[in-house]
Amino acid sequence: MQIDLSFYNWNLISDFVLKGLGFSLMLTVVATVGGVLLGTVLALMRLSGRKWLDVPATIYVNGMRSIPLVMVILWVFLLAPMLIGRPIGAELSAIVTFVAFEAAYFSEIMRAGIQAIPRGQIFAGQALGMTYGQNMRLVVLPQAFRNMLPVLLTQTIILFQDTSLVYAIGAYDMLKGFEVAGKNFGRPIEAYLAAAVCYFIICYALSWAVKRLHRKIAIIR
Amino acid sequence: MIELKNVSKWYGNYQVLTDCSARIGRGEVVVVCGPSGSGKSTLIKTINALEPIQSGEIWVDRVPLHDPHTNLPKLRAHVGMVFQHFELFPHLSVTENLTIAQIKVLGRAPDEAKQRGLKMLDRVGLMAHKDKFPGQLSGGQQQRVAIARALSMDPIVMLFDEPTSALDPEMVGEVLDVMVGLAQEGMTMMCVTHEMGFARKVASRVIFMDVGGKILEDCSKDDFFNHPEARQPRTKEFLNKILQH
Amino acid sequence: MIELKNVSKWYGNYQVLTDCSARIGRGEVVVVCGPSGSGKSTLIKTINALEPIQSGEIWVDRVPLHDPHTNLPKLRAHVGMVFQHFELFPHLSVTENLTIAQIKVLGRAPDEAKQRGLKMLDRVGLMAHKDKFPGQLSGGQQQRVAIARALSMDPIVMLFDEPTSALDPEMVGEVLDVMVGLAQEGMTMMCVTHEMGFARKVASRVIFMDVGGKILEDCSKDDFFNHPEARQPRTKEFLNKILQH
Amino acid sequence: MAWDWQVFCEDTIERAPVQGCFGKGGDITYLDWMLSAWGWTMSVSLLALLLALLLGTLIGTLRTLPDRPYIVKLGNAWVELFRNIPLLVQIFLWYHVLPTLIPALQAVPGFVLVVLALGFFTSARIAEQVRSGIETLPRGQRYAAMAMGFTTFQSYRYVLLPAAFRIIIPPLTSETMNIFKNSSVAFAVSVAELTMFAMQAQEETARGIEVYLAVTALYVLSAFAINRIMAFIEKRVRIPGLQASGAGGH
Amino acid sequence: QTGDTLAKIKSSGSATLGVRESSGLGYTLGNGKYVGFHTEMGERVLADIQKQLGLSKMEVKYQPVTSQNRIPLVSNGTVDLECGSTTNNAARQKDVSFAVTTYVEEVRIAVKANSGIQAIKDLNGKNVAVTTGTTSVQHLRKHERAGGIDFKEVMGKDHADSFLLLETGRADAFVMDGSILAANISKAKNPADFKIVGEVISVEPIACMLRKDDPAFKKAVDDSIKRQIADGSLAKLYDKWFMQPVPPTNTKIGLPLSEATKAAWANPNDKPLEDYAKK
Ligand SMILES: Nc1ncnc2c1ncn2[C@@H]1O[C@H](COP(=O)(O)OP(=O)(O)OP(=O)(O)O)[C@@H](O)[C@H]1O
Ligand SMILES: Nc1ncnc2c1ncn2[C@@H]1O[C@H](COP(=O)(O)OP(=O)(O)OP(=O)(O)O)[C@@H](O)[C@H]1O
Ligand SMILES: [Mg+2]
Ligand SMILES: [Mg+2]
Repeated sequence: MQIDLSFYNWNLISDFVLKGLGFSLMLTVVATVGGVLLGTVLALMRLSGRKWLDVPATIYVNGMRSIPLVMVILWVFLLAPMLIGRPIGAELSAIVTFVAFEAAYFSEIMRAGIQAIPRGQIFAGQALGMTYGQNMRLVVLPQAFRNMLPVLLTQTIILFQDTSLVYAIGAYDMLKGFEVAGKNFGRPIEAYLAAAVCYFIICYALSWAVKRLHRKIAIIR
Repeated sequence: MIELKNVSKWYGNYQVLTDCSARIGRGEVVVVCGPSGSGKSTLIKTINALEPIQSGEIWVDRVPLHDPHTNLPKLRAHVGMVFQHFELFPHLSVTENLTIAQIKVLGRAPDEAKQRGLKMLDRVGLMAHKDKFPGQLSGGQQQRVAIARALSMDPIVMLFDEPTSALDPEMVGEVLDVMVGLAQEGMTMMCVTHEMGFARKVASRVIFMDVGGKILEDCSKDDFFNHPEARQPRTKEFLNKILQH
Repeated sequence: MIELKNVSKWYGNYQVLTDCSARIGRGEVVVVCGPSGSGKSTLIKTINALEPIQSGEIWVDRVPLHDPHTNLPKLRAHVGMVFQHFELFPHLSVTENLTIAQIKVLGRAPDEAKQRGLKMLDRVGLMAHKDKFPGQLSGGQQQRVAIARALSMDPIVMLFDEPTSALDPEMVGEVLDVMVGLAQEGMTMMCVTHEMGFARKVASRVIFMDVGGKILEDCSKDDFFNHPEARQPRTKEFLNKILQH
Repeated sequence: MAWDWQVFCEDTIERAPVQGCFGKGGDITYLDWMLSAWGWTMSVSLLALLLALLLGTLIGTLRTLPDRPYIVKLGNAWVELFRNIPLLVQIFLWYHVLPTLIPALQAVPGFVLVVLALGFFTSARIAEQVRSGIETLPRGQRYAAMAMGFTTFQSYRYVLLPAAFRIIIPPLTSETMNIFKNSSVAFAVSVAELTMFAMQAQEETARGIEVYLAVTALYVLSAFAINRIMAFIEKRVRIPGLQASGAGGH
Repeated sequence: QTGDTLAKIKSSGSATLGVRESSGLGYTLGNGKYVGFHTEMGERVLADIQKQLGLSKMEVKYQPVTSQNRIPLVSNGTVDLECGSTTNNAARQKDVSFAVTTYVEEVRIAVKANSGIQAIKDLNGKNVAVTTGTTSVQHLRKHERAGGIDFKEVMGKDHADSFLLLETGRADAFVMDGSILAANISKAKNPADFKIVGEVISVEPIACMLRKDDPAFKKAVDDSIKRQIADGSLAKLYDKWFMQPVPPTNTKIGLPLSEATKAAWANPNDKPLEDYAKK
């Protein structure tokens, strides 16, 4: 089978892929920021040592982590309208789902990061008279966040790849762009090859940037 | 200044402090020593309320720590503490380490905080390193910054937990020198250390603890070093071991 | 037994060993000291070929380490090495730590290995702990197991890299006692340490290194301690600092 | 919306209710079908897991070899290649594109391809974990092993890998749970696993909620089982006197 | 959920049309443009409704749907009218309503031109591609049992995947709606390599889908479709999308209007699939 090179042209990108890429990137950014924030809260709940905070957070995190993302996407999409009494669009639904889902993963990362901070650091903050909130905000979280940055960003790259699962509720991401073009032009193989190359370039560039960034902002030890 | 009355503490079923009582008056320098695991670190942490106690009473500067209504952060702000592993904040520069708690906890203006912090830094002889990060300093230098950090909060008492035991032998001296200086200026100090040279030089009293968190000895420096016949057997054995090499 | 000739080593552009030469004869006990970062650990590692060198020559028991055809694992099996942080294998019990290399490297039968290992364990006084895991032992006990582990391989020479500097002061003694015993029995030893008491007691020679990996002094114990006037200024300064407290 | 769990007892041809819910004589009910789909999910996942563990360990180990820059580069390339392309795209490449380059692959059933694709994809992640597990071990452990006379292979076999694996059990657990979830891509290559069942059955029966609920429950059950098994392993191999998290450092 | 779609459209001044991104009856040209026989018909229906409501301006929002989400989307109110390629069957009628049938799909077999397969009976022992999440699988199963033939189902993730299975030889036949088969063949690199053969395996009424229990809206939709049938514009639309070159590739699908569709137009109705099977 030969490859139909005429399939690769600017129209493919401009008409089909760009819109999807935009959505994928938007979803990735929003879900990362939202997920890290919510995940940090969950992590703090799990580390609080108070059962009434710890148990719900643990159930939430482990529950989310044992359901395939595509199922979560469907569930939010199907159930959210029943709960709030009116339909929510696929895009909004996808955003809510991704933030809620990724928070579970980010919370595990942040939890590991917080736990890796030597206890002495927490004592030191306390000994200087800091309250719990000040200690977290000024001492623990900045360090945990920096130490975990590579892992957080690796998760973000996975997240970027996972945005393709919004196909289940008809939202339009980058992979969908390639797929639709492939179908409507009858050139699926060409489309998937292009998708593989695009994803590889974007993800590889991201992980390269992560390494650079980390070297730059890593805590000097 | 500091008073402990029948303090006991358990980790689960394991008792780390047993009925500890002691008084430290203004301007006294008390050295705490004893074998590993005897609860020295725990004792000093309870004085700063970093570890809760299950029974007994502790007053610092006449404030009762065991009272749930005490504003602990406020009290701790004026109790300086120096840890074995320095515990500088690695993500902040030396100057930031010195000022952050002054600004956020004491509510000082940044300029004022900086001025005070740098004065203390100068005092420990590290002015040249004010813009470095902790990771760029040697252990001895880090520990001196940690002392400056505690001092810049205007502490009424300083607690030290084995401040030299994580240091290279060559750097022990520079930290001890700073501590001797503090003691001679009349700072109230409580210091967990095995540096008997330091104890001999500046201690007013020596407390010896044994495993199980019992205070076996609480006597003057002179009694401790010069009257072994009046000491408990366990104390003598310990002193022998650490003075032997 | 050991001979170094003009050994130099770089990490990237940074030279950690500069033109080091030394000889250690059978039965000699050589103590290496010097400030932090002077390359003491590196030097001792190159003698076991754990770190490659970029120039110079090293012989151990007449085997040239710098020769690419040398079977390094075979040689290392008979060079005992004890590290600052013990480096017992945490997932293996004490007995397994003692026997695994005997069985897998020397090819001894498990029974024979066990017998030999336990004999060494007994020698360091820890027979009662043979079924524990390293994490369940105190630092001093772990370090003695590490010595027993090295001894059970029937080493022709023992290398020590600051074997007591990670230990609680009370436990330093028990490890040093074992080492003194070994030295007195005639074991060839090379030992990085700042325990000057140990050096005074058993060293035949003292090597002093300075930053940059240069050997500044290589002289008899007597010259080192009792003739400061013949020493380099840097050596004197160092000795002053670590003997001061 | 009313529940209608009866659908699981209907046969898949006429949608007639079947007594006892399990089909007889060649007929199958939706329940039969779902259980067999679960079986496929399990088979794909477990085989892929096995492959991923073997390959991941090998490649992760190779990436930590001292003084072997080319092998390390090769290992890095493997990891970058397999983790930077979405699994769904990889599976498509295995199924449709590679066979046009290597005709022999044409005859390979989808099941094998999905095990390969999922296994390779996951091996990249496991390799990353194995590498970081080995690298968090104190450097002295490697020296100690070498100083005992172990060869490089023996050092890894007896010292570094056993210790590293204990450290990385938690992330490995996550990855194992991920394999089960990721196995849903198998539906793209005609393996009749749970996700395919869900999509097909909800289409045929129009009882989407019930079908998705049942399938989600099975996924959760599988993940939970894996979680428990790994927790059991973690407990079994726990080193006395050492917390797992503290194994790393001095 | 609002029970009254017409009121909702009137008050919001917009209507949401559910469309397909790649099927025989509706697809996208990218950039938010949706076209195809059924899509365009849906637009005309909405235009009629706009007239009926007397709205000077009405915005038509397009919501792409998939097999998995179209029913929830319609029943939860995201989509007002779905004109894709949805089969009207009894099971779905529990959740949604259907407008009158606009097209009768005939399920056929696509094969390689040189394969020698002519009818269902030739499929014995062959690999047959079908698409996950479609009803053709069920029909095939019934025939398998009734005719005593034995073949292997190979499930494609979507129609393009299933066709690729046929193209690459992993499957010997692709059983699917005739319009989809024809569209895929027309876009293949060598359309002449494939042909559609065999008896009609089943017929499926395709209709626009709307929310249940909204008779006023259903009537408005039905009236519009009946008007389009009556004045011949639907037939012209069919000709435009199936007999003339169509974008994006400008190839002809070439699928003449079937007798079954003609019959449905002659007598507009919303009977489900099951009623067709009885005949
Ligand atoms: N968080 C904890 N949970 C349980 N046990 C603890 C905890 N912290 C300390 N311990 C135990 O309490 C005892 C006293 O500990 P502490 O750190 O006060 O001893 P120490 O005298 O400072 O010893 P060292 O000289 O080793 O610092 C030890 O046996 C220790 O194992
Ligand atoms: N792997 C490495 N890469 C780069 N530099 C290194 C490495 N290992 C050691 N060094 C550097 O080499 C120098 C000598 O290190 P070495 O550990 O031999 O010193 P040392 O005399 O044993 O010091 P210490 O008393 O702190 O153990 C130090 O400056 C150190 O930073
Ligand atoms: Mg302590
Ligand atoms: Mg060293």
